[in-house]
Amino acid sequence: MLQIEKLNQYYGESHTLWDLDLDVPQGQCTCVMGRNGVGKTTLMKCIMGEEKVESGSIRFADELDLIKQPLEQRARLGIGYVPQGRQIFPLLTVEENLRTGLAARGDGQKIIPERIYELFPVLREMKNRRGGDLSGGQQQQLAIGRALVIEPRLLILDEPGEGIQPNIVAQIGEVIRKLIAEDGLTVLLVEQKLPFARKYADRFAILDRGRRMAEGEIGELSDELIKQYLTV
Amino acid sequence: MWLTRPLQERSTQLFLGILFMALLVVSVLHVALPEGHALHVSAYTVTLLGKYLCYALLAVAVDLVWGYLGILSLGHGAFFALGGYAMGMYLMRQIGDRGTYGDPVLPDFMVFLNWQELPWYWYGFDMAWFAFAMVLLVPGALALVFGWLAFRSRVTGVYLSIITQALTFALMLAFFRNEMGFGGNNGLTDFRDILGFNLRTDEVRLGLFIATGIALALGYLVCRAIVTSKLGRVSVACRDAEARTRFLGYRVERVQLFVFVVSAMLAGVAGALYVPQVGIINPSEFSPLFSIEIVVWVALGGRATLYGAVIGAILVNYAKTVFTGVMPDAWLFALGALFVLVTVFLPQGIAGLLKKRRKPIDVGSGPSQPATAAEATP
Amino acid sequence: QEDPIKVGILHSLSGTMAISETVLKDTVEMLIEQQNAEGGLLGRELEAVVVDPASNWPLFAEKARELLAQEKVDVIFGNWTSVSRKSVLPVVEELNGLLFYPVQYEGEESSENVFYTGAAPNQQAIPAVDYLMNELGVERWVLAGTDYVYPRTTNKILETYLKDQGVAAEDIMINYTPFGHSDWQNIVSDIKSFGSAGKKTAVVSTINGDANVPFYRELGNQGISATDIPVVAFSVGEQELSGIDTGPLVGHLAAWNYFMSVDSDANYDFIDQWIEYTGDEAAVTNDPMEAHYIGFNMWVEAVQKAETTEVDAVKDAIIGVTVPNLSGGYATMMPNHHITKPVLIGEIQDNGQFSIVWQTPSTVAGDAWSDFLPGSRDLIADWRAPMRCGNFNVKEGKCGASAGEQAAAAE
Amino acid sequence: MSIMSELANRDQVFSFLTPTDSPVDVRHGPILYMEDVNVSFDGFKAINNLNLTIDDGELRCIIGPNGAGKTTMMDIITGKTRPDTGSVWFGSRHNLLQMNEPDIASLGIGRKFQKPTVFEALSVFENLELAMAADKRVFPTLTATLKPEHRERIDAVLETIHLKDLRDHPAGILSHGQKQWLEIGMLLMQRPRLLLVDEPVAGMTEQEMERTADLLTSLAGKQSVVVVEHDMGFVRSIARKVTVLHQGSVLAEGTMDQVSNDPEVIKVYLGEDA
Amino acid sequence: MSIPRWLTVLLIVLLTAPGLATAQEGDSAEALLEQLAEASPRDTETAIKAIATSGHERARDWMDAYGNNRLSQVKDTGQIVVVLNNRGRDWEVADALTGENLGEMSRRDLDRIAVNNAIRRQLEGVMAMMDLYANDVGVREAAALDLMGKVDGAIVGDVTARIEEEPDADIRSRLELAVAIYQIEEQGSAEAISVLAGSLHPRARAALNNAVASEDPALRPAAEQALGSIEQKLKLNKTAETLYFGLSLGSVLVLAAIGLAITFGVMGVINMAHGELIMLGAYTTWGMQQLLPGQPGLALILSIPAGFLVAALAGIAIERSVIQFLKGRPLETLLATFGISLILQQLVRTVISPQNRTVVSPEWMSGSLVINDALSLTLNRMYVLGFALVVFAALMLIMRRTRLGLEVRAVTQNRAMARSMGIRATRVDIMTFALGSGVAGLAGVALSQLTNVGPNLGQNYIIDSFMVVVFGGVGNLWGTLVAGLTLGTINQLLEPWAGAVLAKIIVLVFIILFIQKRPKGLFPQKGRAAEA
Ligand SMILES: Nc1ncnc2c1ncn2[C@@H]1O[C@H](COP(=O)(O)OP(=O)(O)OP(=O)(O)O)[C@@H](O)[C@H]1O
Ligand SMILES: Nc1ncnc2c1ncn2[C@@H]1O[C@H](COP(=O)(O)OP(=O)(O)OP(=O)(O)O)[C@@H](O)[C@H]1O
Ligand SMILES: [Mg+2]
Ligand SMILES: [Mg+2]
Repeated sequence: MLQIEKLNQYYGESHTLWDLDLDVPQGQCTCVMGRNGVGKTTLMKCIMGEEKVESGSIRFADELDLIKQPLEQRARLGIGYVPQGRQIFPLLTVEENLRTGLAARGDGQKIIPERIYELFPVLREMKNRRGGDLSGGQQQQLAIGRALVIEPRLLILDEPGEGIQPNIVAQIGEVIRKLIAEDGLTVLLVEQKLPFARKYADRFAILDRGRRMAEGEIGELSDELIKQYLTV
Repeated sequence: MWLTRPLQERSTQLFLGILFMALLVVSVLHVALPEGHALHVSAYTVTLLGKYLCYALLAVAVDLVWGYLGILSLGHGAFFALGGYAMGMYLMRQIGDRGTYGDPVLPDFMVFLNWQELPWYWYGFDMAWFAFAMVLLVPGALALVFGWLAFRSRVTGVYLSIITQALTFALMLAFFRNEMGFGGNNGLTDFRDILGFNLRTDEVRLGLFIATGIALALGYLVCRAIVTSKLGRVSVACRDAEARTRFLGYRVERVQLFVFVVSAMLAGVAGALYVPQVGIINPSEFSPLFSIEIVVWVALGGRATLYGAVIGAILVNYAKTVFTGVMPDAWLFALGALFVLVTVFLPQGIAGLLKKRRKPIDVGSGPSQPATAAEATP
Repeated sequence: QEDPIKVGILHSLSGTMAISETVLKDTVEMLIEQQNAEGGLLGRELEAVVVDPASNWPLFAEKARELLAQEKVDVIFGNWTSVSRKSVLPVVEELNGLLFYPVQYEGEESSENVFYTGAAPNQQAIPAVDYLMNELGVERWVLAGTDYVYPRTTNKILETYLKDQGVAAEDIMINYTPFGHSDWQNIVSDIKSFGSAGKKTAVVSTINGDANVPFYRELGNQGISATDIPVVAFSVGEQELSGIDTGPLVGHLAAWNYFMSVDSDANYDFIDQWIEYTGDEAAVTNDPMEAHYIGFNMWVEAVQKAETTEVDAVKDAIIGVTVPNLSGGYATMMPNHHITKPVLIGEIQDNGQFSIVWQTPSTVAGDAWSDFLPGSRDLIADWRAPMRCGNFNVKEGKCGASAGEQAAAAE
Repeated sequence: MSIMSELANRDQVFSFLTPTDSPVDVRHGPILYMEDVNVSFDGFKAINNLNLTIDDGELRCIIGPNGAGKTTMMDIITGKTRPDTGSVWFGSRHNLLQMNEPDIASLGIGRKFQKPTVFEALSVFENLELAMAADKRVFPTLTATLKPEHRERIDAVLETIHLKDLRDHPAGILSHGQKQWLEIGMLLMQRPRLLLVDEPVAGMTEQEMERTADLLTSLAGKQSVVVVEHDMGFVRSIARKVTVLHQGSVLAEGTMDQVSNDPEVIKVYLGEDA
Repeated sequence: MSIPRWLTVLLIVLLTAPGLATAQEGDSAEALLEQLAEASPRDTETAIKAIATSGHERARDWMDAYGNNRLSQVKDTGQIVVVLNNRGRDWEVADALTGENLGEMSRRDLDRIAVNNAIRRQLEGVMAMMDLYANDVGVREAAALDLMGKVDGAIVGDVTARIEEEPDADIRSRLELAVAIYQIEEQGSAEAISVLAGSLHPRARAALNNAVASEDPALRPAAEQALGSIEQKLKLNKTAETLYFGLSLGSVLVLAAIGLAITFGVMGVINMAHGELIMLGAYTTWGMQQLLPGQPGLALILSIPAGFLVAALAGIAIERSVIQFLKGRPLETLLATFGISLILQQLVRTVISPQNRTVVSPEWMSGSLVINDALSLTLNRMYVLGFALVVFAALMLIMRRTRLGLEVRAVTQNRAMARSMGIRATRVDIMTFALGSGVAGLAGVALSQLTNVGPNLGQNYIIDSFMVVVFGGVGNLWGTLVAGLTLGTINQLLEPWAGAVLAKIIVLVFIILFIQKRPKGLFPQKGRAAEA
């Protein structure tokens, strides 16, 4: 679904991603792991087009080179993004936040798919509240819901469990699996929490200082790797 | 001593060095060379430079509150003008009985409009020390009261900008009123002496120019001392995340008030030095558009750098002088284009050109980054 | 070829005053062009030095200094507002320049270096009031003005004058508005009710510049016509009217010393030249332009008389110089540096012109010091030797301090 | 504000060296005491008759579903939000409801925000410097100088939070996790009597979590700590007493085991398989 | 119009006039005009009446031409001509006697036959008298109104006679009033006072005032009483009037600010060129009127879409050329747009002219809606008020009901995220800025009917606009509406007792103090995000 080759990225002078390769197969959940500040979020931003890429290619659905696509287009191609830090629109109501996703759908749908509310009932409850007033966890749910509104083919989740109560975290995991199973969704997940990753991801990739150090089926995630790349 | 601390900085040394060199060169070229010599600096130029330096000081004052405290004051012209009026009143009283009507106490415009006696607020302005104190105190007091009201109620952002604008606008209308006793639209003019020296001599002009240079140096030093102190960092913190700063235990409103008052006083000094050099003070200095223009100088020079403000003020005003002479019909095009081009192509102003491109991200534009204070909560 | 004679032009080309002042710049340039076509002056070319003080008062002083000290011009034609003149005054006096000031003003000034070719209050306001009183039988007066020195002074003078004429205090209403005032609803409504007291009422307007359009519009819309309550304005001329839909204004009055509609050959010639110069068939002329026309010709004549452009010589030579004005008569430079002018009252017509309904039988000499202000009643100005004083107090028999000093400085 | 008073105050400039001397009176029991607090936003009751006491030196974990009112509770304590009714006391002497944020902060209540908030334009070092306990009035701040011992302290904290390399970089460029650490660092610099820590380990790896846990436990005893966190592993590793909030009031309170076996808590918060 | 009837009436009128003898002397039309041309001010009255009674078919035309200053005499030949077009140096004239078009004639060769206010008054009186016999009720009513205070001994008889014949009750009572005024003022009739009681017409009040002042014991008490009741009514009307003034000033503020409420309030661009966009709208109106001479109304209506378009296009140009490069640097937009405003102003000065331009008000916008004699609402302001409300409603709809409204808010709140959601931020920016600018253009179209159309137009409104937007609460369109109307009303309420200058100052101080109370304006953005 998504193939990244030799990706290099700079923040000004500082080289953040180095010749990075990553393969996200269709219909699976790939989990990107790594310590703080290794460049996970940066990688996601590169895929979404929020950060400029120096060199390399990002191919989506086998043919398209995403780098050439304008930022807005990527959502329209079917990439949903749940960024780190939630990034909801603070002064829009919950419903309006969700409605922003409708723009990217090709089908001219005008109302929020009922499914979103079923997944996150709290969003229905708080439909008319400003997004910024929600509690942190509620915002996180909103962010996920919003990404699902566009009915993406690829869903990018940057630490989705952060700040969410345990039962809902589990629920999110279930949702991911369900979407993968039912809709053939592809998921690219950034997660630090091992149990969650182990439980819901199919594959993993480990980053360190902007380089991909390991990749494989989730079962292959060994303690050795963890010790080497995920502990301080 | 905290005031002298910036003297150890290279940038401050450089700035002061250049400033004093410039003062020296101009003075020497003015005094030593005969008129007509190619390098002679005429009295006209000296006064012109003096005016630029006043504006530079004003710009530094604005940069202090805007660049470091994040208060976009659209009313600094008011403090400038008040300082100017304080000075103007002193100069007016210095005229004594040499006015057209020969009244020993009342300035001409009062005789003219049948005032019987000097209004109480004119008392004391015949004494230099009093007037000079007022130059600092009047703008300072206004800033204190106004700032106290505004900061205490946590008025921020554009709301603060607009009420500063309302302030200067209201003052402008008030000073336009002839009943106010400040000469209405005509303002105060026809000055003669300052501290007993004849204002209309080249020596005094040079003296004023040098005094302005020194004031600028001192003002710069004070601002520099503030911004390099811990208080300066607190100011930046207030600018970027006011609420967060409070949670660290800083009384944001007092920090703001202090810096604002200092800035207002500097603006007052600038105004006071401006008036004897240009020879008139009138309510148009209160005009909101003038205050906006000051901000434009600062932005053009480079915000949050202080020296950028100086460069911006001098450059814009120099450009104005040149353009109004060279292309009187089209100078506004040139000036407007200058503003547009600098903003688009030099995001950090002219100072941005000078700064080494060391820091990878833009640190001087705190509040403009979306993800700062606005989401201090969940 | 000798160096050209430099003529400085100090009129705002941008900012709020550009509306009024740009045409004056063009006028002087046109006059210079004509003079050059006639062979220049003293055999030398005239050269215009134009600067833009941008409606900024300190900038006026700076630019004046630039003209005198840097450009070394021989004469300056410039300024419109009083404050700009006040700003420039110390500079011209210090650097001993010559300034021709073409606009009607509040008086109370006479500088050795300034020649006031516009009207003093006694050349505009008082005759206008006389007309209203005598010809239209006006008994109740609204003095409406913009809040600055010219209207203040003029109204002060008028108030004294009217009271001297036996008008009761309650029959005078004075009203001031800020510059550029655009919402006249309340004031017009007040005028309307003030005018319904039964006595013939008129408005004497010293409203300045842009504020006039909304004022007249409001008058029209609230149904005040010139036959009910006429407005006589001192700052509304052809130039201003060219920006107004004059339909509803027909019949309102203005007092000037010149109207474009003046029926004289000199005037028609001047209009022809002006239209040719601007290339605009619809271009209009107005009173300050005539003032520059007179001032320029007086200066030329004085230079020729003195055979030099040297300031002191010209200053002496120009007093008494008489040149034709555009209304078929002559203007003479008086010793107080003001000139003689006829006073004309015109009614606004639908074509943006004035039809002259009244005029003084002869010209009136400008008064530097008003007879109706207590402080200046006893002052006169006379710049001829040996008096050379701008504010001679006839009662005390001595010259005011400032002028004495100036005279001393000039030596 | 004259020079005189500035001079007169000089002796207080460095009073930060003794922050524990802050006049908080804990002789009569708890350091924080909240009673019958109610807050509503546009009719929505976010805090509903909340009663909570924190003892001096205690480390308390607070958990609860999203939107239970945990952050709002901290907002109330720190003066950011004014409750509609109720009382909040710090020690037995200070009524927090009558104070504003800086007063409360200088009393010795420090806070880490749920969403990390640092001064983006300032360097990491400067962020810590500003947080450092000191006389925070205007003139002392203006004249303050950084003594070597302060530098050392800051460096020590930098070490603790692993940001030594980024010492002079603007905080704006830090990654999310790094900002979390910086906030913790700022809290350490403040040396408050009471630390309010909102979701400290969000976005941290397991190992970092452990370190954070160590850090917090080491503080307990000297300082009181209130931690809000959703990561049960983390909570379990530090928890002595846990309070569960739900819909603005206390649902359960007790040891971790008691709480996590409470069926009600499982239902609204933990989920069946936790 | 039944000519013989009014002619007889006029003849009767003129029999009482002193100038009858002279009128009969020169009966030829030429002589009549000659008489007018030569008449000294004192004799013009006679000359006019002579013309009026001459029965000449062109008499009415002459009087019209005379009143409008269009009657001239050729200097050389003494021929009397009617000036058809009096603009420029050469005037198109027609022979007054024959109506034959004589082509253009230099102004130099013409001698104007002077008219002044006094003469015009007489003309009006005579013409009003004629109009009283018109068939059209409107004309008669206007004539009756015109006669108020103009009835004199010469015509009082006819007016009284006319009252009997007049079918319309309103007109009848007007004429009665006019006669009563005459009776009070000229004859000291106390009975007539009762007719005036309750009338709000200024002339009636003037008559009563004079009666009070006359100290005539027969008149005074009655007059005082009548006046008292009138004053009472007047006060009420005065309040209503002031309120209207306030709303109308408020609507101007709203109009000027509403575009800014979009570009600044919603998009966050500190648009200092907003005033100049208003100016462009005003100049578009002027341009339209130049394109469609003689049809000011049509031109004005067409200016509404045109003004919107011109300003919107200018807005797009500004957005594309400058503002798009300043994303995330809102404060810098201040600097750039300040530069743009300077350029636009000077552009107008050089390309068009530094002078103000004339924008004509169409017939239907001039004058006022008369509620009663003391209260009339000026039409142009009424239209502007209505227009402001319509524009506001339309904007509200766009921002609430269309995607654009949602998307622009999303984009301004978090641009990167909005784009990640597939919102075409660039397009949204362009459209929003165009919308805001276009609305500014609409404001310009409206303002052209109230004030100067000149290069400084924008400058006069920019400060007020920012005040209104901020006072209302940035980002809230309702706030802008309420703020504009409130500030306008406060200003007008203060003005009568504080004066225009002080009222403005007080309003500014009020804004400053109000912001202390509500630091986020009238309708603040609420919630956690806005508080921080
Ligand atoms: N705008 C920026 N400018 C410069 N450097 C940046 C910027 N944003 C991030 N960085 C740096 O790039 C590196 C990678 O950051 P990134 O946010 O991708 O980390 P991460 O892997 O997502 O970490 P975390 O787990 O903490 O979220 C960090 O060292 C950070 O300091
Ligand atoms: N200003 C506000 N306006 C309206 N509702 C608000 C406001 N502030 C908080 N709320 C609501 O109050 C409730 C409590 O919010 P709070 O942030 O305290 O929850 P929390 O316990 O911290 O949740 P989380 O664990 O998700 O951070 C939430 O439902 C939130 O939507
Ligand atoms: Mg990250
Ligand atoms: Mg929370």
